[in-house]
Amino acid sequence: MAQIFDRSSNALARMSLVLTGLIVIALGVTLDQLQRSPWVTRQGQRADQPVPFSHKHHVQGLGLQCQYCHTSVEKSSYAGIPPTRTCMNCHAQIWTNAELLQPVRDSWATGESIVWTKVHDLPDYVYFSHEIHVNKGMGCSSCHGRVDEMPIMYQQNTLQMEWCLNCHRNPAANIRPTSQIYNMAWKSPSELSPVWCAASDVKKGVPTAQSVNCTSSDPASGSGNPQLASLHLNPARLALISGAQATDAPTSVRTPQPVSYTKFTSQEALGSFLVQHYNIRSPRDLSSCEVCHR
Amino acid sequence: MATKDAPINDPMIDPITGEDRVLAPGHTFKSVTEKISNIVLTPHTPLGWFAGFVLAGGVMGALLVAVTWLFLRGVGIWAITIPVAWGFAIINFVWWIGIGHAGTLISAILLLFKQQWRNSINRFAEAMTIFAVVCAGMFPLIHVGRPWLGYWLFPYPNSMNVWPQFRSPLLWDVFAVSTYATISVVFWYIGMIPDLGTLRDRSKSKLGQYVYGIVAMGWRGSVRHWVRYETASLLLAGLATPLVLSVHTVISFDFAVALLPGWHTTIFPPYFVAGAVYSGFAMVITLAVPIRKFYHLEDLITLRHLDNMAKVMLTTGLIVAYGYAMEVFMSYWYSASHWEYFMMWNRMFGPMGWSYWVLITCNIALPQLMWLRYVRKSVPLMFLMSLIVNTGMWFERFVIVVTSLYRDYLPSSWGTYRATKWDYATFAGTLGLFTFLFFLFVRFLPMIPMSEIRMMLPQAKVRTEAEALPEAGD
Amino acid sequence: MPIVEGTYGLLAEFDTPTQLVRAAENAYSAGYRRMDCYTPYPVEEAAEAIGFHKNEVSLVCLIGGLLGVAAMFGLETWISLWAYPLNIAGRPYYSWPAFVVPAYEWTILFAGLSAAFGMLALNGLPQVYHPLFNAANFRNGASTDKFFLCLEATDPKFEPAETRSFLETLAPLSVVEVEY
Amino acid sequence: MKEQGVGFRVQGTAGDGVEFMSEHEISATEKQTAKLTLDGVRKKLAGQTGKKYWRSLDELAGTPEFDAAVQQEFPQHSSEWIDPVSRRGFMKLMGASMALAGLAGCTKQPDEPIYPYVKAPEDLILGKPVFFATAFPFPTGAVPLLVKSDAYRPIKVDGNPDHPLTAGGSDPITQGTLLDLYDPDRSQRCYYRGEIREWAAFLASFRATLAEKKAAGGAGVYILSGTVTSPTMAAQWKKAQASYPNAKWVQYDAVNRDSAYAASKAAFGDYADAQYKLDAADVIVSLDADFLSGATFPGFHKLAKDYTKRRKLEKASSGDYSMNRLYVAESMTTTTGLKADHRLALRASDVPGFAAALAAAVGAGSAPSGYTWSDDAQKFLASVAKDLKASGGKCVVIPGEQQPASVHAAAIAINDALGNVGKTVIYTETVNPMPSMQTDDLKSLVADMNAGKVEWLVILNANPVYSAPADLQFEDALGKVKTTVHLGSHRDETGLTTDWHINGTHYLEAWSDARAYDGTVSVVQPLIDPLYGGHSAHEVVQSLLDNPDLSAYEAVRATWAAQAPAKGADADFGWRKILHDGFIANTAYTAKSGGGKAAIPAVAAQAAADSIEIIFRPDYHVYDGRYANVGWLQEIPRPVTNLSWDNAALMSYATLEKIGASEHDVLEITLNGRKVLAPALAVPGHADGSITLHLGQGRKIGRVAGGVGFNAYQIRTSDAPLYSGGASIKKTGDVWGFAVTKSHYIDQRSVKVGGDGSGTHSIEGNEAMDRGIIRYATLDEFKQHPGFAHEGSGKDDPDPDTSMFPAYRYDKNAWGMSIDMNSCVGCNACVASCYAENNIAVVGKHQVTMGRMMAWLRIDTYYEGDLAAPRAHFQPMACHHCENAPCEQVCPVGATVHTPEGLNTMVYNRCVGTRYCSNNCPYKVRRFNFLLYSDYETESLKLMHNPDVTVRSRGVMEKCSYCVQRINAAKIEADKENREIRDGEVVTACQQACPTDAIVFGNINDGSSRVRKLKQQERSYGVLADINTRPRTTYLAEVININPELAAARGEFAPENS
Repeated sequence: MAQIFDRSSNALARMSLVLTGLIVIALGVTLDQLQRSPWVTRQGQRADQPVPFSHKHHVQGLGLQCQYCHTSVEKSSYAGIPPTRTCMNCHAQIWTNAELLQPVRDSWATGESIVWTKVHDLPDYVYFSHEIHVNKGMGCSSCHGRVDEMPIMYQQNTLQMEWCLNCHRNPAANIRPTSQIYNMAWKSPSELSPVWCAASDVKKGVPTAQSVNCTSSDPASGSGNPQLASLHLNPARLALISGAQATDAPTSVRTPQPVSYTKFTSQEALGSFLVQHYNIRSPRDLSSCEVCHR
Repeated sequence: MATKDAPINDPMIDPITGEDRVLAPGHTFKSVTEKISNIVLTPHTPLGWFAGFVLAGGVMGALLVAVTWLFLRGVGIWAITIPVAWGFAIINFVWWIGIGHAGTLISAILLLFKQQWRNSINRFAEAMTIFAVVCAGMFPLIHVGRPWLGYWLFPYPNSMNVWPQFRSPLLWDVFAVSTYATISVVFWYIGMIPDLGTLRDRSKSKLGQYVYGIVAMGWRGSVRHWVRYETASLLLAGLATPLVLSVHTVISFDFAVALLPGWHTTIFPPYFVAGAVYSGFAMVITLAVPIRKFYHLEDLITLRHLDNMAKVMLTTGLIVAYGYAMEVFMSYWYSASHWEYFMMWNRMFGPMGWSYWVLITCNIALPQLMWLRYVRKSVPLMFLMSLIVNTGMWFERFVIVVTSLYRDYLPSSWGTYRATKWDYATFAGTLGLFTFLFFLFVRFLPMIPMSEIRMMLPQAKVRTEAEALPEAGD
Repeated sequence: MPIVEGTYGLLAEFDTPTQLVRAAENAYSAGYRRMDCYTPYPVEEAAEAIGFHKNEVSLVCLIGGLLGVAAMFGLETWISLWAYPLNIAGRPYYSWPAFVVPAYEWTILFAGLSAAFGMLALNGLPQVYHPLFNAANFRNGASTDKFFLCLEATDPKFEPAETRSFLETLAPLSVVEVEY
Repeated sequence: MKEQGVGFRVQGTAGDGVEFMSEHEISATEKQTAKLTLDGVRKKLAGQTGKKYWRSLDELAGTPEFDAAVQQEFPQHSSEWIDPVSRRGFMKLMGASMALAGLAGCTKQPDEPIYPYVKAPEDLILGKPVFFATAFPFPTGAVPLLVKSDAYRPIKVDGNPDHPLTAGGSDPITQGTLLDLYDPDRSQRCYYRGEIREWAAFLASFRATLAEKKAAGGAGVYILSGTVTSPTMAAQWKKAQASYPNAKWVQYDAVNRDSAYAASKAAFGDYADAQYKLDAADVIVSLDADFLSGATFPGFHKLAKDYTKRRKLEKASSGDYSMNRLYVAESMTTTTGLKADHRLALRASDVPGFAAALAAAVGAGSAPSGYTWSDDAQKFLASVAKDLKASGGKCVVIPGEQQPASVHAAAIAINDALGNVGKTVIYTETVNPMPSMQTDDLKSLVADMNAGKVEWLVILNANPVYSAPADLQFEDALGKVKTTVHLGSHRDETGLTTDWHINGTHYLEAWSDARAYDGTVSVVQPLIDPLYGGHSAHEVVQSLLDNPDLSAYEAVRATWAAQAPAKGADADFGWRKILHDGFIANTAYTAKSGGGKAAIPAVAAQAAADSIEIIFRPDYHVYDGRYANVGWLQEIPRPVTNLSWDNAALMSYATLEKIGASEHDVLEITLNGRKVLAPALAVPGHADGSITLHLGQGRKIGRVAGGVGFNAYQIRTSDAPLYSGGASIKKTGDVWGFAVTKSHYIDQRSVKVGGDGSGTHSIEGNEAMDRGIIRYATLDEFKQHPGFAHEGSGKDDPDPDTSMFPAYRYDKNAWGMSIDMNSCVGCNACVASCYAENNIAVVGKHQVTMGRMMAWLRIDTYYEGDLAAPRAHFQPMACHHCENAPCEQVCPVGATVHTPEGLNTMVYNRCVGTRYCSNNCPYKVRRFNFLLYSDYETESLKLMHNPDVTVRSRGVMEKCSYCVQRINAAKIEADKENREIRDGEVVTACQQACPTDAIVFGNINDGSSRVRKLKQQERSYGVLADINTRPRTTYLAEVININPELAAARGEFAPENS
């Protein structure tokens, strides 16, 4: 009587053993990739919006300032989505009967909101504040990418915890002069395009923006007054700061005088300089849980 | 010595030592092989088996319902609360793990000590271990508030860049229990390979031949294989021994590492292990007694086995008793700590004092009866004993978990604990699951290791020329 | 694998381990090397007889164990010092005493698994097809109560007729030729 | 509403930041918020009521418009993403877990829509809270408030720190009014005989009636209201009376000030309020006056603050501690009594006699005849009198609100005789602009109703059907009135009986004004458009005037026009200042000239010793029942009894034994013919022979209030509204389960451990002493042993460096808290505030009974000594943020870790819920979501949530975070300005609410911070610090100022102890 199994089954048995191992490994790798995939993170996906609003056109084309629409980005954790009124400021005059803008006009007429789909959507247990990032030299484009080159808005980065931590553990890698916050085209300094910075003598109690001046044109070359690095402050905030500072910083509103400028040709150098002069908290502080989760 | 007047014609008594035999005389390779393999290979399943199987399945149903409701509503369906945030779930977990210990102990430690009598019981003791660990392993998962996130306890690269917290005894549990489960299964399976070969060769049905053939991996009994096989088994035994000791030690850390009076104790590891073995052997007896009756295995699982196990239980039981005594001594006198003092007073005379006395009765008082040869030799009494000890050991965990928690440091937060029907359903359910698996095991796998029984037969010895040649064959 | 044809070897069946061991010894001293014994339970003497003395399972096991301890302790150290150092209960980042336990468990896990799978691998299992299974008496007895000695055809000294007659001298129950 | 200026302040964090005024169109923004929030919803739901209403609200919840509203309301609506899952039940949950499996916790979320404004209000910065000043009108005087508003949703109510009277303190009821605003059971619309009507329809018929009644001078038109607190309302009525002289206005609150008014009328010829200046008093005597337990006592905030000012043990210039001494003679045990240095338990009916006797003893009257006192009472009386006389002009006697006029008269006489008037007590005009004897008025009203004289009865913000004295049978009388109207925020017992029901406004929804107890006027400004389009009483009353459509806003503004001067061209300047400040400066009452010459009326004969009296008291939290539907107030355990939900028949252990009942037994209490069923509960220190029933429970309506407790009004009659003797008690044999959060373990008295073996002690209390959890000394002992808190075994804190590991160093900020046990009066304000700030869930009676209350902060009450006459200690208990946190070490996933600033932070979204941390927490301050406790369905409650705090989902551990959201807000402000956080810049919710400054929070590394200084005091100790947890929260040990004549020192350094 014949054998239960034929010759080939030996090979088969061993193969299957090896295969099981491989499958397990493959599965692990897949899941690891999956959790970071755009399918999960929405990275680079373009949600369909009621109005195909083009940041490219408005920012690059028309040169609108970020804050023209995102008004509270310096004042609040929430950058702000423009009300219909903001659109109508212009579109009451131009493109008044463009097909694309119908939803805007409807909203204006009916008083119902334009219903956008959130592109940068953090989980609800994550507390992110635009306010502090913008004030401490984190440029829009560092997180949102070249918005001025996006006909349709999409999410440039994964916005996952590991991505946040990358920067929180080493802010120097991304920090830039506060004067360059809204500069979409900002590039880290290099031999070709160096940056000169000077820290003003007053440290304590001066808004980050005012404690350091940076310029991309060599101040020594007498090319005139270096543009002052400072976020524009509305009177209210100035008042608030000065008032709050009444005791320990009477000098806050005084425009600091540039002193000796230092030349920076690399992001590392500039980064560590700014981290020091902007009083950025230590990586250990920044990567502590309660910073983002409460 | 009762041997003298022991009836010479009693085949189960060894006339020389006067002890019960580990194995009835007159068996041949073939007879033992057939006796054991037929239980599995017989085409017609006994009705009793079906009855029990269905019953166990039914009880297991309770578990399914309870767990479904649990996932639906949350752990709040149990009685746990603040301050008693751990309840039945952890109690059962520790209890089952404890039971799991006997199997490995018998197969590993007794193997190292070359105890022959282990052979006939080690296979199903190991099976018991695995099923107990299955029941135990379930609890840590379902008892957490958000079970669907249980995988966060394992270290794996993730997009959050966060990792488990290795200072936590619970995390140690994860590794201890998973390791224990894995090693036990491997040990069990390796041990079964030769017998699976036997089943393959003896099976009449094509399906049987196929299935057993695959799992037997083509074992053919080459002596070269045997040698490596023996080494591997010995190594596994050698590894399983420290493992089995470590597992319950680690479990005891869950309590010992915490700073709660009644938990924060250095004596926990040793007496947890002893307790585990204690309850483990009790469970082996609980299983062995009905099995040997039902499958007429009296000549393979003899009174000698019961006797030996009873002695092991006595020993471990005394270690446990010593543990309790130490606890009392330390908290009342040695520690000079108010917390300890109050804890022990409250454990004995507090509102839940009854549980402590149940524990003392079942674990210490009654088992002393096993000093009597009469009790050790009486199958029903031993069965009863095993049940008592199992109960006692469950209450030990109850006392440790609940009566330490419900009145701890801050009097304002004292509370109480009253189990809900879902607590009971879950516990009963695991008993069902356990028996369910066990029924499957006895039906489809050799519950007694044939190859090892063969070794025990007198004709298994290789004789030298000096010895006479009359060979017992068939 | 290439299909091998012809004779695998000659299989002698014995009734008792003693006979088997004797036979094996004789065969060995007669200069046969490519041979194996098959028994329903471990018979060390037989292994000795055919000159099989040491095996590598222990070594494999040791390596596995070392691997396990290194892996886990390394992981723990990396996590708590570099990956995400956190102040837990005011304990130092590198709380090595706490790391011992998981490392210990992994030592045993890795050692155990390598011992088991090492053994199977060294035994060339799984090997569900084997020429010997062609011999009916082998299937019936080898895993129950019979003892077999197989002299394999690949042995230089193997010579069907001679070998058979040689085996006959060892008083076996039977000698059968095993085909591939 | 047009052109309304609203001053508001932008604040970095509460109490800090510069204030500036600006104007903006509240009308416009209100329309905006309304449009985007509840308007649409309201339309959709029109015509649906009760359950159906909520069901359809649920259906709505799915629709995008609705999410729109919520999203708009919640720029950063924070809740664990899992919430919709847990809402939609098992299948979804399983689906979610599938989705989760393999993913790293961060899961694929559904698309979230954004709903921007169409026209954004100018000075709205989404995500930045704005603080508005307003006031909470309460019968005993308004509580001036500073309300935190997020996107125009009031989300936190707190006292106005600048107010001259309260200076920022608040109380549980005030905190609870926030939830009252968002109460889903609030009345949604107007009804006429059960059918929905428009407000206009009511106005039409009301005004028609008025027109025809005008001739008769409004005869037959009656208004019945709760205690009037608004001067504007009074003014409106005054005007109305000109044209309707015969119309009548009756005020009735079940808990009123009739006794005080009667006494003052007798003494001064006119109604007067007594204001006590406790900061000037060395000796304070309370005659059943519960002035430390909450807003139920007039002027509570100020009294509590002043009382504790003299117990902070700061050395005065004289080198002495100038500590006051408090004597309390009371019936029901109260926090006041438990804070007293000496307390005497007296039956309520004995207090008048005692008061008279005391008056006699200090020479202000003659002793009552036929009163016999126990030895204790006599001793007490004698030494109190002695102490009083010794400190004439520097002492004060306070009569109980729930005591008859004679006690008040006695108090007036005593204070007068001791020359306290003008020093420690002044008498002023009444806070109530139209004071009256309410019970008498109600009697005559009912008489008129029965006589058929009443044609129109307009009931404003009152619930007489529920709370009127039983003997008046108000409901029957109501049937005899032609037309009855009820205006109220809830459609309560009365609202369901009357012909008309008008859905009223909450005080945060409508304009009004009110006086604080010192008379200072606050304008009540609304923070949100009426959620359900309700109407305020002002609108109804205005109908009586010739300009019936004048809005409440205009009416109020008109009233105070004189106090709101223009500044140059800026006509609104004064008005804006008023709104901004939250009060009108210098409007406090001045003292009446001339002390009262009170003749003490003869007191009734002493009740038989064996008779049992019933005492009626307002509930600490739900007051007379008006807040019975506020979940927080029901759930937070009452002081003293620790009873959460329910009310009970409260009595002493002796009385309990005497009537042969045990706790939980349901008793049938019969009081002259009327019966009520009440479960028995023993209270340590309660006067024997009397049973206290708290009013306000046993409501018929409301998903919270319904079915809670029993209605004590059933046996309360108009002739004895305060207490009444001659009750008969019968056991029914039924048993009632209480939700008592701490029992005193009388099931097992401390015979074996601790105590004196008498078995009359609370084992809990004894353990607290033995374990050094409570540490206190008498003043003398303190002077001899300033460091007493650290003397004795188990009371020393281990040195951090004895550890095998080096201690973690906190070099920058190190947050810490110090709690003064001397100042804590156990009023629960902090607990309620914590609920509001941290979105803490209400779990309901059953869960509380199981011990699953979610309060992050609780007030532990320990009873020391014989439970018949105990000394008690209040200990606020929240997470101690231990530096060696036992909870952190055992968490397997690192969900609770230490921050570099020493916070023990809980990361909800990382928690898997092993509950190990709770087991290992010696303070048991961790709370676990055993089930899905957070309410994700009820939309109105969503509006209330604090957007800066995660709403915890099921299966997650939570605990006090030191209000980390506030710390982070302050950090961001400070970092923007490159400075350190200033001391006092971070104020925790509990600290903010505390009326007595018992809680101080700050940076202990900052040498100049208050908390640092407090922690350096020798009295400062850490609870359980000897087990080396190194808690960041420490306590200042209690010091009591006992009268050596009355008691030997009780502290552990007393001669007999040491």
